[in-house]
Amino acid sequence: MAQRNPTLDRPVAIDTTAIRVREQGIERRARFRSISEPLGLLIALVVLLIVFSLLNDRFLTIGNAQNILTQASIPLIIAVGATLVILLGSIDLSVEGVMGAAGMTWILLTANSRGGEGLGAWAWVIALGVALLFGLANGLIFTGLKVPSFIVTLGMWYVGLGFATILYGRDLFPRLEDAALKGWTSQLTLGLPNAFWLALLVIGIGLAVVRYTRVGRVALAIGNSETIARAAGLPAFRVKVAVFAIAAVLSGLGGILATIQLDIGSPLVGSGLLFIVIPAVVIGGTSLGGGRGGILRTVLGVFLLTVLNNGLILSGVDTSWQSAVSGVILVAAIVFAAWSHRDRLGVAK
Amino acid sequence: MSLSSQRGRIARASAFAAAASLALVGCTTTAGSGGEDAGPIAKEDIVLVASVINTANPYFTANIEGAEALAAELDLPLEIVDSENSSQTEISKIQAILAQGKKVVMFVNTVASSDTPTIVDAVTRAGGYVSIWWNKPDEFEPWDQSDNFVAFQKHPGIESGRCNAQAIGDALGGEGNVIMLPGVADSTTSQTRVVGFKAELEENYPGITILEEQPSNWDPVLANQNARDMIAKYGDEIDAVWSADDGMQLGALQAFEDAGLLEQVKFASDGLYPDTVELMKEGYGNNAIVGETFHRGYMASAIGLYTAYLAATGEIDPSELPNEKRTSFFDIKCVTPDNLDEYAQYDEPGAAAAFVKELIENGPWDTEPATLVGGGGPEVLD
Amino acid sequence: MTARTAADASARTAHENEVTAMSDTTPVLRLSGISKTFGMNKAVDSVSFEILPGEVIGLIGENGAGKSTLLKMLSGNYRPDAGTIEVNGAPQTFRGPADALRSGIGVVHQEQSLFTNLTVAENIEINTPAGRGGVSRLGLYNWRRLNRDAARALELIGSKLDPNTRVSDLTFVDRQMVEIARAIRVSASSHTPPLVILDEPTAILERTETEILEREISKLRDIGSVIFVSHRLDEVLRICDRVLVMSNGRLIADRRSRETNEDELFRLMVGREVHAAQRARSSVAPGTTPVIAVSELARTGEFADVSFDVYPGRVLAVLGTSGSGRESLVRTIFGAEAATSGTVAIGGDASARPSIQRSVRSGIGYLPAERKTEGMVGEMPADENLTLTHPGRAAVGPFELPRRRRAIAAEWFETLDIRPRTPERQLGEFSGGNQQKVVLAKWLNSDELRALLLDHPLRGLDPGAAETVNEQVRAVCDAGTAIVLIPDTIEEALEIADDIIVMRDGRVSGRYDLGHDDPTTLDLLERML
Amino acid sequence: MSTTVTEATPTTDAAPRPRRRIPGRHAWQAVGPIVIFVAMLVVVAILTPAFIGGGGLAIVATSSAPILLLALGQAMVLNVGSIDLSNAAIALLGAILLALTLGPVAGAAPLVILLATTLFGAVNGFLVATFQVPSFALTLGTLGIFQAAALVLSGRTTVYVSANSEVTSTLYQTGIANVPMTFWIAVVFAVVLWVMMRYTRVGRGLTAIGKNESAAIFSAVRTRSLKVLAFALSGFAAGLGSIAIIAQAGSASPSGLGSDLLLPAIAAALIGGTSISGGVVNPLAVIFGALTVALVPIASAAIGIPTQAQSLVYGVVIIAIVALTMSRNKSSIVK
Repeated sequence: MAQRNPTLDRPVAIDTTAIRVREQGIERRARFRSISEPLGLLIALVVLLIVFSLLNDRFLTIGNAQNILTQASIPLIIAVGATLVILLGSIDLSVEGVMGAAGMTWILLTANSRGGEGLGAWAWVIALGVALLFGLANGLIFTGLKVPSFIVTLGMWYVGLGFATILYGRDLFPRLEDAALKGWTSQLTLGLPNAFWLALLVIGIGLAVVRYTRVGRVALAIGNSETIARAAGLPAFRVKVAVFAIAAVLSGLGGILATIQLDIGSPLVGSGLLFIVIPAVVIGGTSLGGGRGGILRTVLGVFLLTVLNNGLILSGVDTSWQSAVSGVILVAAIVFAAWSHRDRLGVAK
Repeated sequence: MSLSSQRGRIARASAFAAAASLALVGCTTTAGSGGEDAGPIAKEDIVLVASVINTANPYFTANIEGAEALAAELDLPLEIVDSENSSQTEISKIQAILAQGKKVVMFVNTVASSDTPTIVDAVTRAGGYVSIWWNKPDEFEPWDQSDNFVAFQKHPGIESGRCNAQAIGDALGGEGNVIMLPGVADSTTSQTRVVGFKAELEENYPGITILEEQPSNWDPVLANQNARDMIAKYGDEIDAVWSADDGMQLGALQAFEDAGLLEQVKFASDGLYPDTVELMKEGYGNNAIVGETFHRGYMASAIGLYTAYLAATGEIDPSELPNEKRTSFFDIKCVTPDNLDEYAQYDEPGAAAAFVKELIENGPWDTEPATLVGGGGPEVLD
Repeated sequence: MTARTAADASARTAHENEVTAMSDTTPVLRLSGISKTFGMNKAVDSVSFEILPGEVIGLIGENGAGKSTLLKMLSGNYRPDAGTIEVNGAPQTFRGPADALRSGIGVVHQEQSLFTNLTVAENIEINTPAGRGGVSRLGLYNWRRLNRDAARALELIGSKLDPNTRVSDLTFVDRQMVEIARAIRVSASSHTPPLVILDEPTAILERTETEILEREISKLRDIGSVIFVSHRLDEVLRICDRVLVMSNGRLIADRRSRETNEDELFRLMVGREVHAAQRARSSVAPGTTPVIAVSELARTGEFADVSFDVYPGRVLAVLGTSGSGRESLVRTIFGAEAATSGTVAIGGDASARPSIQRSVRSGIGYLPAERKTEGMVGEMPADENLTLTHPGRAAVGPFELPRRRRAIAAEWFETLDIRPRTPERQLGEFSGGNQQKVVLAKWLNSDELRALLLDHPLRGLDPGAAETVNEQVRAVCDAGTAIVLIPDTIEEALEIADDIIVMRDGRVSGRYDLGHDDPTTLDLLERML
Repeated sequence: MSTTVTEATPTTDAAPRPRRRIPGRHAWQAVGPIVIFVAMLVVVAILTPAFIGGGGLAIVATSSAPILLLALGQAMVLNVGSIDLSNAAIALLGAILLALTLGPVAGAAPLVILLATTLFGAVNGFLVATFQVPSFALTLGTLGIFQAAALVLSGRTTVYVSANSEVTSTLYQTGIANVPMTFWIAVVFAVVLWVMMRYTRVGRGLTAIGKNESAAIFSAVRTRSLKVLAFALSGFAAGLGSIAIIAQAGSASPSGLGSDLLLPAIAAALIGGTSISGGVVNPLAVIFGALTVALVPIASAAIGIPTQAQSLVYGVVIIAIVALTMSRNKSSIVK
């Protein structure tokens, strides 16, 4: 049939053992890396726990553990959404705006000190619906108009704050008057704060979305290479919009919980959260370039930051220096995590 | 290099140059109006301006309310500046209003002390009149500037701190531990309150220990978090909580309620927000709130604007005023659950309008409950 | 007539019932008068041909001949302006890649199109429609089903990969198998014979890997048909039953493999004869200082104890399989990877820590195998790429004069016949061969180039382009530059090298000075394995 | 290719494509920010003629100066594919240092501060380049450190320039066309950067890093030094920013003027056509990005948009502007 190259007429027995052995080495290294990174983070977290408990024996008490869990809950919930967005290779800066908008919508529709009966469950639906609209707007403008997500969500942050400010009007802080909900977030069920149970549920759903749904898998694919994803005919448009919608709904949920936790409605209810959530995702090792990372790592990142914050206060570090200490620890942690990845050809963004 | 792209480059460059020079020419030809103009302003030319730090806080919305009441009473147009928590935005927006050539009478609740010189300078150049509230550099006194910087006004922070300290000291019977939640660390308003609070404890309540200070940036959310961490740190050692304003106190209260400690902890703070009034009335948390200071945002803006208005219309001559009427401290009232009812009248609907009427009648320095109690220089511990 | 040959050929291995089916001679694919125009450019000009079940067709042509455009129409990425595509006798209009897949046409792209962060199974199944029989229902994944279906597709092509492995953990050949499994995935479940299009699958495979792939391709013959696109003419002849030659958008020849040879195909493609210039070889004159002297160089996990010298005006080819560590060796010499021990001396100046900066300052150049990611800045104009390392007279102090830069670029474009002559265009828009020439010119623009390290310089180039690059390398070499070459094939080494070293498992397993040694392909191959 | 990433399209076998130069697309990239700025001005002028008549433009230019300076520094960092979240904190720290030192060392103080802030930036760059950590996380960490330094050095209070304030204040009080020198310094800095990006080896190297860092490494571009340089430039720009802040306010405090410049400066850089993923920057267009960012809140107040809606309008306008000025093609990937 086909003309054969004379020199190769004799069948050559190919011994690929050497190649295989080397490849297994690469494989092992790759696996080690995927484990070592969260492991480094875990070690950092444990070290922090040990240091802080040595500095203050109140640190390692059940009360403080519950406190930390309560404080971590809202960042955890929002960080699940932020992780999904960052896995796409995009970013969502609108967190605080959406929190304000959803939180304000919710409290004004729930029994509050400004009056009104409250819509009960509908308040949740409508508030999360508002958040969803923000998410859809983020996703559609980003995907449809091809405006970088950084700028779309930055703008949407202001839009959310503006929306909340308009709702707030010129009145008093609306105080929560629904007795069943007052303090709900930090009340304990089976020893854990309610908000943390909710966070666990969201984390669980988040993990399932990444592992078991088309949206999650296609999001990973897009994060890996959008060019290939499009060439393969994957529904990139829909998935991107869906991910932004999910993230915004989770921000909205965070906004409602923050409002419950604070007991009053404020457009600025989310203040400072963006700079906990995104660093947590990044420290967790989810790549800002997309496609690499995961929700469990983000959970570690959130705990690292929450524990750091709590521990600095408990160990009595001078307040002026707290941001410096946490900055130094942050830098040390990421340098430590990146140490084994250093390479002459390493490209860091 | 192909001709077409060369041409493209030239086109681009020239478009750039054209646009840039357009902008420049715009600057050169349009700028330069609004020089010095110290004389009185005809009433019909005046625009009232009230500048607030943000619009998502009851105190600042009350500022706006007072400005609106005064504008209605004087029948003058009013513009509101929302600084959106940013010094830059504040200054830019104020300058934008000045740029329209209006004769402004202005009240500014400054975002940061360091904004004051810039704002005063801009208003002076535009021939307007301004009263600054709450924050200014200590050495930047109105009498060293011009008549256009009519007055700097505030409620004394030391007095506020002392008032709160007394309430907490008495409620604890002179013995116990207190945590403090100051505002933004570098705010003089917060700092003077802290100074007053500490001085009062030291002088009259030596049995009370300050466990810790956690600046909480005037932010209820941060105050809530910090309070949670303090609860974890000190548990039931905490007997009282002081906050530099009621917003932060609202956040702290919820943290203690969640921890089930509300019944045994006493709170004191500054501002007596209407939200706080409600809580005190209902005896929230075993009468948790033991002390407050009373002052109202609408009073501040009305006093500030009216002082500037009087200067603008020539009814007062700032250069002839004594120093305490240029840098002025207005009375605040110590409020306890017992005398709470006396202040309910100031939160009735129409209270702002009523205050404004009295203000116009009695002048800026003699209107109850915010009468002039001191001034003439930076606030110092007496 | 062609049909008969193909049927005969496949009958040897096909099942009985399939033979019956094939004797219907309904072509798997029939193209009639397919055309596609971009602007003024007629990329594909009324191409017609048929492929029968079980047939392996070779498709060759120079870059720009229209192969890619044709394939993109078959894969549903482009729609033809004119003509019809029939699959298994039914006319088809592909609205997108999914349509093409559904009708049984699967493409294995030349650049791998796998999601490295997903598993093998997902990559294989990613395009299967949701819902009925799909792996996801209502947006939910059924991993068991996913893995089972993927395993079945892998089994069909005789691969034993674990569907649950992450692609990033796979070797290159294994990834290629995943691509093929994905290409036949749809037809595997619908039991229609698939048509697999392999777009230069061997371009970056090593010899041994190519062997594995060739075996896999012949297995595909049992279940469907194949279009095989390659620049390696020997391979095409070895693997394919029939070869189609494209030039300027037209199908200009249809040859049975056994009735043609490499020279004819080359002539058809390029339009001229092969320049069969054999190098005159000599041994190194005694006393010559080596340009690069590598001494007991090692890098943990890659290679160890490697020593050799490279002399001016000589080509040293380094042979080895993908596990031999030869790429890493060359990158270590250049300074891109860190050496664990040993030294590299450049012009007698030895260093234990070679760095890219030092190498380049000493007159070394390196042409990376990964041209797009390492060799060039695709979004930067060609002229800026060209002067990025050695600006020559374009640099005046810290400044760079655009006019002079363009002049330098224009000269190189002329010298190396880089087309089109638009140096201000982004380099990414040039064809592979021309890109490679610009990357080469980037190093040649040095006033004192002493050695050039070439890592698979001909990878992905069509024979015509490969020949010009090769000629240029020879010219540089003859002008006194030392060359270290990692060739794609043993033949390439034998053709151009003066010295050959063979590596196996990170160590030197053979040395030849072609001035007096005359190793055969088989000798070299045995040293490699 | 502003703010888009075009993944390399396989061209090995592609026909040499006809030059797809949609007329004006390139020009629009450069001129877009200017056109948008001018268009907005026209709208404002029609709605509120007094704004333009009263020197509104000069005010916009004045308040854009610190934003512009930080945006230029940020643009340099964005151009190499990184981000500097700490530059506003560096500017604030620099302002506090300047306020503290102007008294004792007078005219030398600005130089000392520029040196210090440049060094801060360089340290950021050094850490990013050497340890190969994501700049986003790293500069977030150093942001905390700079903030704390500002808090501690200022003694948690407003620091006033005690003496020699004329060294800096003249920069604010004198000007050309009623626009203070602080703005013109920023413009000159932009022009210098533009020349650097366009006509120097360093500029070429920076762009190469932004577009393809691996290829830059293999082309012997000094990628590490250049990254350090990009961050150092950001620090230098922040230093100029701190001079502008002191010139305007005569004092500095950890939460005062300049404490909220990070996001406006990033927005200004992006509106000025800088690509968030690197490799595309035009410092001259960034000028108009900064002017636009400064114009929006001022204009929305001037044309009488209700106070509480202004933040909403700001957000919408920022998105709309970028949507309008961005050039994009069908195959480009936007992240």
